[in-house]
Amino acid sequence: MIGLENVSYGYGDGELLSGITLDLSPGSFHFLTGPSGSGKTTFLKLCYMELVPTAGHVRAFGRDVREMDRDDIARARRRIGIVHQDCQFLDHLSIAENIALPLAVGGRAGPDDAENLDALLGWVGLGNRAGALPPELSGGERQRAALARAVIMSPDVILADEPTGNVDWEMSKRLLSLLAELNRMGKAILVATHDLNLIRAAKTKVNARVLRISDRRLQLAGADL
Amino acid sequence: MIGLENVSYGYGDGELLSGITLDLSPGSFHFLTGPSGSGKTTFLKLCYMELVPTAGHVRAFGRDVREMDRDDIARARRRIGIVHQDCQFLDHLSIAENIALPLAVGGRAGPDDAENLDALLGWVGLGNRAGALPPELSGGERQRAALARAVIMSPDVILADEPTGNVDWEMSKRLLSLLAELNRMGKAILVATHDLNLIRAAKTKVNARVLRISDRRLQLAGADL
Amino acid sequence: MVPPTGFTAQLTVFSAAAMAFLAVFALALSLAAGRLADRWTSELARSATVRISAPQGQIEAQTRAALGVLQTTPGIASVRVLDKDEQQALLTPWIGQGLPLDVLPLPQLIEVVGDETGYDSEGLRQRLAAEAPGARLDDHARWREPLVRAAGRLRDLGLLSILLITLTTAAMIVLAAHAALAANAQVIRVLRLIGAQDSFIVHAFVRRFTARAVAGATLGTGLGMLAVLLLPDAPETAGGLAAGIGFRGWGWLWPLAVPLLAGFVAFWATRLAALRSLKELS
Amino acid sequence: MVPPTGFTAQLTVFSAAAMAFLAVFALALSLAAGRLADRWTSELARSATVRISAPQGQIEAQTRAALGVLQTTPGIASVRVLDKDEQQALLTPWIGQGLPLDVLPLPQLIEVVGDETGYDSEGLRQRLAAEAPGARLDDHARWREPLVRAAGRLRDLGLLSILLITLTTAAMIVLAAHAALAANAQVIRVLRLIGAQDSFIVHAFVRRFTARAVAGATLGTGLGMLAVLLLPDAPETAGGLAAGIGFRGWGWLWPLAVPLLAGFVAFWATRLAALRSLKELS
Ligand SMILES: Nc1ncnc2c1ncn2[C@@H]1O[C@H](COP(=O)(O)OP(=O)(O)OP(=O)(O)O)[C@@H](O)[C@H]1O
Ligand SMILES: Nc1ncnc2c1ncn2[C@@H]1O[C@H](COP(=O)(O)OP(=O)(O)OP(=O)(O)O)[C@@H](O)[C@H]1O
Ligand SMILES: [Mg+2]
Ligand SMILES: [Mg+2]
Repeated sequence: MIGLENVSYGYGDGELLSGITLDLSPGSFHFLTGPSGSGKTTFLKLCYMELVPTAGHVRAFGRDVREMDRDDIARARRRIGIVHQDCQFLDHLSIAENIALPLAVGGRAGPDDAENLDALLGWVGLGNRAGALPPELSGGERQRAALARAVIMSPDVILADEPTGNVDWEMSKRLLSLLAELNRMGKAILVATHDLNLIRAAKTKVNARVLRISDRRLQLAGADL
Repeated sequence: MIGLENVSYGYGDGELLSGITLDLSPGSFHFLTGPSGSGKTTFLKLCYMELVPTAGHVRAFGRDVREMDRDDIARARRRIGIVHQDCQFLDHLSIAENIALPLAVGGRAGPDDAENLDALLGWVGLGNRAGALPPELSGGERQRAALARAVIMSPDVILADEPTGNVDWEMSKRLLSLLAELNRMGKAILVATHDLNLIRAAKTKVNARVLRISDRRLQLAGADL
Repeated sequence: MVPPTGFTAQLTVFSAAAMAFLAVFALALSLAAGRLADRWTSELARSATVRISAPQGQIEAQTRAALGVLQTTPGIASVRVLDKDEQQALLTPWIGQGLPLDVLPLPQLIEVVGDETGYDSEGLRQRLAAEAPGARLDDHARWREPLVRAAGRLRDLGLLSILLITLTTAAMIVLAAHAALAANAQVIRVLRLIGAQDSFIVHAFVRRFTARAVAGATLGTGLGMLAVLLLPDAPETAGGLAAGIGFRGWGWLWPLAVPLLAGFVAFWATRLAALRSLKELS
Repeated sequence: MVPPTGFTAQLTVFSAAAMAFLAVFALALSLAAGRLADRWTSELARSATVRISAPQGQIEAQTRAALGVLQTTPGIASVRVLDKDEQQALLTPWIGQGLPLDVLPLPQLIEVVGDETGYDSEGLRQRLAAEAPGARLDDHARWREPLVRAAGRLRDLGLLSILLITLTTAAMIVLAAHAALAANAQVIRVLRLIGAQDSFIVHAFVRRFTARAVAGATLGTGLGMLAVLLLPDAPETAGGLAAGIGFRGWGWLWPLAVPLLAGFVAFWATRLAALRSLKELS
């Protein structure tokens, strides 16, 4: 559903990523690893169209990003759930409202949302913090809320950037199983992480491919994990 | 140097931490673990006097926090290096200026600072990003910069909240060895983390005690790691 | 989606209110100056005197001729021949009461009152010279002109302040909108990232901001009108300017334009600022 | 430590400039109105007329008596007895030229010019009645008062606008300081967390803000003074108000108070706002 074809990107001074080709097809599960500063977040930004590649083509849902106008991009983003590395919330809305925000923005708020929202909050362990404002949450709670917001629209693609960086191991496994379940329903999932344990745990549940950014290129890291 | 005596704290609705007693003495190395939302960050905030306990006493460098005025607290903070969970920078200053900020604020800027700063930047792997603004850094780079800022004043106590949440394993070990070295120089160190591998790795280098927040109390978690 | 409070919100409301207040004052001043100029112009222009001095026997004939000319001059409302008593009353300050005016060959005075449109005094003068050689028109121009000019300048100054205040208001609202949008950069970024279309975001901000500016300006206008109303009322005498401060009749509708204008400026300022800051995000 | 630019910075500078500009204008208007009121008061108060009508034989004696009274009245600068020609010129508009004034028992006119302090006309009237029963003082009060009152009210209005503009400026600067501090909450928090003392943080902001407000106000004052200077110069005629807009001599120093005031307000507003937002952080 999102395809990169020979994509390169640099922030100005030299290339950071180059010659990257990847296809996120329905039902695929990818992990993205690489040293800090190697370009994982940059890669995800290319996928959700915050950045436009300096060379090559990014296709989202069949259309080249360069040919999409701003509203096309907005509409495409509603089909992509994103967990940002630094979770971004509206600080004046409660965490429940923040999680439900994509529904409001997409004009898709419906009658059974309240129920869905409660179930989702329970799943990420925020049931009793629903009314808190984002600054009143702990780091891990914020990350879980960000994941909840990413999946509430039941998007076709889920991109998660270090979704377990501040979460303990038990919670990480729980979040992973949520992602695995969504994956089994046919969603394409890409998780950037440096937590090799998480990748190992995932391999027992889903058929995940591990990608590694090294030397500006994307490599398949397989057996060594 | 920082001592907690029977400390309790709650954000209003019930207690989050209760009856906590701990002494961070020179040369000690503590890890703080606990599930997400258990109160690790809150505990650190008590240590660096952002929060005042609802019961019990916190002593910093021999004085009770409740008896210190705002300037006393500011002065005490200069002797405590803090890595925040969500790294906080001045977004309009370059990363090098941000790291040097405690020197400027403490009025301690000296002639050999430039050299120190360069060495420190090199150590945390940010030598070539010194001139970048904080929003232009990757998540892991920001965490490393935060650690650099915490140690530049050569403080007596270092409190780090998930300093390796966004950093890969190689870099984590490197940062750990920096902390271990400082510890050998007599600094008291407290690291909140959920990364058990990090704790295991540390045990080979320093004599670290592992504390665990569970059921609102602080427990010594020893042999099970 | 837009934070409901905060200092930038207060700033928008307050600056709109303050500038509206000042604008209402300037408007009142300017309208008053305008009225004053009109009054001085018309009152002084309307009353003029024709003096007929001629040998005793011709006076009556020339008076009749002059009256004929005056009555056929467009822009003159009424013409009245002064009788001896009135003339005597006019002269008393100068020559005292003991004078036998009946026996003196006094000139005849005619009071001329123009209507709103006024008359062409140069033309009238020429026609009088032709028809009644002894008639002299004194239209008090020497007295009138500086006063009219002063009132006119006062009106110009009022209009200038309105212009300045309007421009300042507009600039202030534009900047307040920018400041508020800058303070809400995070909100805009998050909304954009979760798939909100530009129109959705812009609409949310524009609605909020226009409402704030209109509310502030309405408040300021209301207070301004109240203050103008409460200005101590000077007696309606010749000086007249101070007496005239305030609105009259339909004039009360003028200040109502202020909130509309503020709303208009806020609408476009927010819209353009929001679109611009959105353009920086992909 | 304080971000050098951004919309809140621009807002501070701009609102200080705009309000300073308006304040200079209001100041010019108010000073002009004040001068006008003074001029009307003194010019009209200073010229008065004493008319002596008495039987032919007594005129000279009474004139002398009146002169004696006038010359010993404090507040009178000069006294002059009009000769026949002057009196004739004054009368011509009313009675024409053909009149043998020499033979008429005309009253004697004395022109009285007061000095700056003015004289007590009621007291003068009574003394004249006692010494020269035929003397009547005409001090044009009926003409003067409304004009003086109008100019006085104009001056009051100018002062009122200055007051309003000053208050608005102050409030605007206070709010802009608050908005800028709110926008810099992160900066304050970070500085406090790394051990900066309150005085250090407050100082950094206060310095920046005061400088911005003073710079803005200086700019606005400069532009305002330039604009006042460029106002088309009306001829110095009787109407006089418009001609008087602008500063005279030492008056040019007045507007220089505006930036000082702006700086003062900015200093205290930023200081208090910074201290308040620091109090929320431990
Ligand atoms: N806006 C920017 N302008 C300039 N350079 C940038 C910008 N954003 C990121 N970079 C640089 O690009 C490199 C890759 O950044 P990126 O955030 O993609 O790394 P990452 O793989 O996500 O790292 P981490 O694991 O630490 O989050 C880093 O060196 C970073 O400093
Ligand atoms: N300002 C606040 N007001 C109210 N509740 C708060 C506030 N800050 C934190 N909390 C709550 O207190 C609990 C402990 O938070 P804290 O940040 O100490 O957790 P933590 O142990 O650091 O978790 P994590 O590992 O996720 O960072 C959380 O449930 C959080 O929601
Ligand atoms: Mg990253
Ligand atoms: Mg925490």
